[in-house]
Amino acid sequence: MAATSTTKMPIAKALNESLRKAMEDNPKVLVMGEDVGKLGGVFRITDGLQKDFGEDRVIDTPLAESGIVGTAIGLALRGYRPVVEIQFDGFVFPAYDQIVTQLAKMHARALGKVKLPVVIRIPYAGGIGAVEHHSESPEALFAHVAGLKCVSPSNAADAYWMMQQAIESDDPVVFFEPKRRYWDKGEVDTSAIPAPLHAARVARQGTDLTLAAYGPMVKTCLEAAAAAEEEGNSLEVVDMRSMSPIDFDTLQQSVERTRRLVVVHEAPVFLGTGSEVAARITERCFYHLEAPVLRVGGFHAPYPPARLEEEYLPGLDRVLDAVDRALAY
Amino acid sequence: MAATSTTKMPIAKALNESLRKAMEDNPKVLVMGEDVGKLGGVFRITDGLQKDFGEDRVIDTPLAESGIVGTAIGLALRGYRPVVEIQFDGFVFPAYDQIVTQLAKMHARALGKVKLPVVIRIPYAGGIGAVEHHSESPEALFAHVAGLKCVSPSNAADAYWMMQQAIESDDPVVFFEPKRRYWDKGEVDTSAIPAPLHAARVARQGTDLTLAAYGPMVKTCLEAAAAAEEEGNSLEVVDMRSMSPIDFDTLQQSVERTRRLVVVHEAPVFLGTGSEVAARITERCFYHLEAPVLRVGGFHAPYPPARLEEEYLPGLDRVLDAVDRALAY
Amino acid sequence: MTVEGTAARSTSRRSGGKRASTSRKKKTAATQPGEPQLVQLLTPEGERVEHPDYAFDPTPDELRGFYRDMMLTRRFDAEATALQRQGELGLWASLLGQEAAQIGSARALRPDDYVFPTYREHGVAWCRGVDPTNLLGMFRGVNNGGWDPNTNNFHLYTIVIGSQALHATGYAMGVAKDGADSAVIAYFGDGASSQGDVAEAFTFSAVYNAPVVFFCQNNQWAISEPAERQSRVPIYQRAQGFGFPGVRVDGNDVLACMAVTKAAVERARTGEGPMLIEAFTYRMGAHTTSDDPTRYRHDDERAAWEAKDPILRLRTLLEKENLADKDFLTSVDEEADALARRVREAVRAMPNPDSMAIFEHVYADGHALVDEERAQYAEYLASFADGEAH
Amino acid sequence: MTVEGTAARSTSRRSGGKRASTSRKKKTAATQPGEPQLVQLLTPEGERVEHPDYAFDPTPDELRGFYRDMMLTRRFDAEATALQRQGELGLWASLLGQEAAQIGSARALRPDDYVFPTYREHGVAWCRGVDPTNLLGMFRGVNNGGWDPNTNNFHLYTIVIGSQALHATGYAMGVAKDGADSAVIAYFGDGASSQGDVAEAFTFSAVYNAPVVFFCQNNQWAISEPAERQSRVPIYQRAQGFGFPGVRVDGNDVLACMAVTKAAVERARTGEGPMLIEAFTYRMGAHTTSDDPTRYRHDDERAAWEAKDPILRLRTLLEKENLADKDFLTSVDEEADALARRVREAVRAMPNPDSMAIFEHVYADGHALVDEERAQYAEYLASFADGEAH
Ligand SMILES: Cc1ncc(C[n+]2csc(CCOP(=O)(O)OP(=O)(O)O)c2C)c(N)n1
Ligand SMILES: Cc1ncc(C[n+]2csc(CCOP(=O)(O)OP(=O)(O)O)c2C)c(N)n1
Ligand SMILES: [Mg+2]
Ligand SMILES: [Mg+2]
Repeated sequence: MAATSTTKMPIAKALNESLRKAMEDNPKVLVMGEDVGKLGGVFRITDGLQKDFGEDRVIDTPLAESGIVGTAIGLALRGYRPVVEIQFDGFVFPAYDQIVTQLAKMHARALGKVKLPVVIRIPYAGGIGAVEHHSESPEALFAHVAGLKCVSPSNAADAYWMMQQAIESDDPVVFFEPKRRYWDKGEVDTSAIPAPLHAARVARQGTDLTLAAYGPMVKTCLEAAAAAEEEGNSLEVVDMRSMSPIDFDTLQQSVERTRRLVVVHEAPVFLGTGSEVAARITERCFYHLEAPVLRVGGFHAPYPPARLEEEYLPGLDRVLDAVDRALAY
Repeated sequence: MAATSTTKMPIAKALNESLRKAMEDNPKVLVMGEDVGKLGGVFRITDGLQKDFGEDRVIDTPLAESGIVGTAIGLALRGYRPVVEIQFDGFVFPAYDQIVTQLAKMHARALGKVKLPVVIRIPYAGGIGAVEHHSESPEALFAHVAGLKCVSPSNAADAYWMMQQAIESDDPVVFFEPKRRYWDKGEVDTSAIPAPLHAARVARQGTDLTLAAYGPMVKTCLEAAAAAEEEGNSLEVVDMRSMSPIDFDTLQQSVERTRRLVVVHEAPVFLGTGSEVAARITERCFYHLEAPVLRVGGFHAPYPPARLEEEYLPGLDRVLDAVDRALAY
Repeated sequence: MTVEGTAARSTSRRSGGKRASTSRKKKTAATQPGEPQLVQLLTPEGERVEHPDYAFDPTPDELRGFYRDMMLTRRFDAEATALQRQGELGLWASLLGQEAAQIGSARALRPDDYVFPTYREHGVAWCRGVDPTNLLGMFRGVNNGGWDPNTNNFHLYTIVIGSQALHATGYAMGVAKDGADSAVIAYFGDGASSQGDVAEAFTFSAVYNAPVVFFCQNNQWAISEPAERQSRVPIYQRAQGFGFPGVRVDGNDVLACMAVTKAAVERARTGEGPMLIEAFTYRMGAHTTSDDPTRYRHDDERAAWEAKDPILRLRTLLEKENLADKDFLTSVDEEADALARRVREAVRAMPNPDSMAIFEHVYADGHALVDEERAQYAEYLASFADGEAH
Repeated sequence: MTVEGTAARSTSRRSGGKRASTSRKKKTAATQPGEPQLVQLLTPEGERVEHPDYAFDPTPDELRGFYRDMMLTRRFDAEATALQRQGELGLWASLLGQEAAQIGSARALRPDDYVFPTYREHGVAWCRGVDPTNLLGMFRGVNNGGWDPNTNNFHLYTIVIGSQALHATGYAMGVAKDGADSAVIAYFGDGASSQGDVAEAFTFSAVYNAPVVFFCQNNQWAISEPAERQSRVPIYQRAQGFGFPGVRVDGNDVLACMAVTKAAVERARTGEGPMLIEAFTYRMGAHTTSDDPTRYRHDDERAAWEAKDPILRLRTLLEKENLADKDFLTSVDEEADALARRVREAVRAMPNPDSMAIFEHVYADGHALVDEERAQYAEYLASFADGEAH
């Protein structure tokens, strides 16, 4: 057994350390994107990497997202493992064609004869008071697409390990980073044996209802569970961690015990990942559910200007309102 | 009351007539896309329009989908009503950024002060034995996005009227044309008063279970209902017609009667429109449902090569299998 | 809607006054060997120079008008930066250093011309007569733009890099269809020149011969990336390969920017199609108030560009030629102070949007889901008012 | 995997034989006034001409090799068209008329170079040694490509227009990182030149000085749209604005295509960066077997291009110079027949994929949902076998 080496650090730092580790371990790992070099990215996730690994491995790209992903595909075909940074969620769409028609499908097109180990990092979701296009949660638009995997860590340890695992994966992984949690600190044990990349995790045990969430909403759900406890309700919180695939087994086991499920994400409810969770868990747990699976999420509207985002984002109150409604069945 | 003027025609012709009518009625209506001019589009939906309305209104564009949609937005800002043809479903993605970040959001960005009456026609879905990218069903990727409306006709009369209504709409409409049904004939009454664009329609009445579908799968569901009848099961078929918004009221009314629902689409089940229907109808009809809402659709895999599409596409047997499973609850 | 900007334009146009007698001072600009050609009519030292293709003899009123435009724009910009520091704005993208490029190009336009800006075209907005406080809504976070583009033929700010180049091209295609002789101008940056959308705009505009001018402010930086990261040749050369002319202009020379843009819009009006202008200028400040340029560029670069300041050189000219007396200069300063005050007050008074605004204007014709969510959310909010909830 | 293509290449390389004594016949190609320059080394009449920048003295073996390559490619292509008519293929995209562009460019490559094709590069595939039947799988509908790109350094056919230009650029960036001296070549059409992805590939390759050659076959048509719908200037000129050279070559002249591509890949190898080649050629057939060109183009256009046929002119040269006797010509014809026969048989024998193939290779590392759906579908299929279902 390796000695544990646990440090407390924010998610942003955990990601930075993880990238550094991956680059040290494997000379084929590259980092590329807009402003990832000297600036270290607008969130400093790649801070110091260009200084230490050189411009050849930490590549400031022209301002063209399709070009970034398209050339990352070419680099992957040559044997590299590019980790691409999309500066903000709303700027991934110029690359959407390369992602869904090429990155997602090329392995199948080649009947397995080529692999596309590309990680697409997207700082996503809201809560930082930003202007338009800087606060969106487009994960459903990627999770629906076969050939991609989608994950989102909620804490520093997961950020560290899931990034390692995403880079090690031979499949393209869209890595959604909860940008408003970048500065949340947590213990990271760099010698731990991590859970599988796509396994959900019971983040808090409870008996009356399950809250399912991932990324930034896990913290909100944990807070809601704490608040509910004071009211005498015992909520279980499942950190889904992966949106493609979704670990339905863990969710099912939880719901079979609690018999009620509320899914929470920032993305619009309509056709959000919660719709799939609701549909499939209802199918799996039809005779267990005491209430319909309820969903809390964004509205069917463009992400609003900053001074309205507190209204738009699912907060404690809206989560607890859904909990009350579910418990009332 | 106007005299009825009913003609039997295929869906393709109904669309062509509808475009012609819209162009005659309003000089601001333009048609643009690749090969829409002399060729009349690869499916001949715009056949003859350039001859009659000129190159200024029926515009062959450079081969660049982002450019097509981006310039259509500019034309709309200038007061035009562009109807854009995307040649095949799989080629809409280069335009995805313009569609979701600009077309969908500009009206809101302007607090209503500009309107974006752009129709994006997409011949979609499979069943024609085509090569890759020519058979996809990406509707969920548009329906999830606020600011867009998404519809799909299943028959010639709807094709005719829904196209008129989409062009009249001051909102952007993504118009999904069921390409393998282009040659299916139906009666079109050009003097009828059409149903609202986003209203679902009970296409066949039944008592034991509701099948919900749109576009190409309506025919499949009607055939399934006919087959089920022979086995003594009475299936109701709802033609959803619109995927954004979805007419949940009509679905709810149906399910409250039949107490069972199977949703059918060609798109992958995972995060397909069926997931939203399942989640919401379960919420609305929790105490009515005798069985979980079941979904029949594509698999979580790239659309397969032509010789496998019969396996991939939901056909009669797979629909009836789901019906059996739902009835067995 | 204030019309200070518009008023300034009519002032500069009204002028029956005699041309500023600058000809005696004109020389021809010296081009450094190896450097690409750069249209210049006013040197950093405030000397008028001639250019064979772009003659421009501004009246004294016009010169004073440019000065006023640039001063007021700069002051407005500084005030917005201050407002961000004070927490009144969430973000600000300063145009400091780019005043000449924006004022010069915008003053070349007619009211019926149409502008498609990025997020930094505060000086262009000014010239179009857009109320400056309108620009602040999105940076304060109370809306995402929200003005009516048709009031001043000034489209909403576009944040997604390069998108608006296509909107401008489409709009221009519409102008041509209408048989109008208006021109359209699309602004974008050096970074944007790499986006596929900009290239597609070049293709469409060339193929349809659309009356659009592409005005690229090469301010040397796209956040932390120098312009060489976008192109290994000067950006204006990009146009030629698409079949229309490109020209590089001294972006800190308001006269040259005016003259070149004027020529480009005239081409557009007369059916000669698109043109690309690269205004060679410098982003004197940070990318936005969130940015820290010390991480990626040296102070001495900024210092070198300070010597080329667009306002300074015009002021030198005005003073040298006795075209601006103390009264005029003072009045502009006072006007700038008043503008800043007015903007500050207006921003502070800007109300937060109503909760239910989330559901407004998602669609023009309504949408059942939005209606349902609006009703549910209203009910939810009401439950608090009733004291029924947590 | 058959290596007929590869074999042909080694033949043409082996040659210790003396150079074909064509010099005495060479003239310099006459350029029509107003027409853009077009590199030509062999006229439609079968005359050798010289070009100041692109000298190429092929050996007789090389000339015969080109002839054989083009003949076999054309025959393979005709067979595929026939197989589509007979219902064995769902679709075919014919390269008829583009043999010289493809063979000439592909024969300029080394085995370690890497090719990114569209869906029409059957002649290039041939030269790379790809088994022609491999190309037919996607057109028959049994797979979406499925060959191993690394076997012949020939990437999968790409259908989404322009995408592969970026893959090629990224691959070339990787070659440069590896310190290798291989070159990469991206094929695309005149239509594709309008796609943003192609422009972005130009930008990236120029900025990173990537060893990539862009080979645009301007076959005058993008389905029904003439090349003028994509650009109002010759496509090769596009490159200059991105900072690298572009050249137009007679795409029906296999010698010129070889010489120009050779020069371009040599540039790439020696670190001089990208180059754009526009091969001016003609799509003699329909866009694909689904297309009906009579709707949009005149027969006389085709007739004019028939006079410039790429194979005919080489055969004329071979005969004139006594480089190909009857035996050789007959042997090529026989080889072509054999190839056609072999392809026909192979296609007919191509098995339909297994139902469960849908679930294979969606992911390299597996995916729980795919596993679940695979199991469910297998169970569903089994229910029929058991006679339990409808
Ligand atoms: C498609 C897209 N990608 C990334 C961004 C983030 N971003 C905002 S401004 C900027 C740099 C733009 O540089 P440039 O075009 O030179 O304009 P400047 O800001 O210098 O005026 C970037 C990368 C964006 N807004 N849109
Ligand atoms: C992004 C995209 N849009 C549309 C199509 C449909 N399409 C297939 S080939 C083609 C024309 C291509 O023309 P060109 O690039 O000149 O190549 P050619 O077929 O002439 O060899 C079109 C429009 C496509 N494959 N990809
Ligand atoms: Mg810049
Ligand atoms: Mg072509």
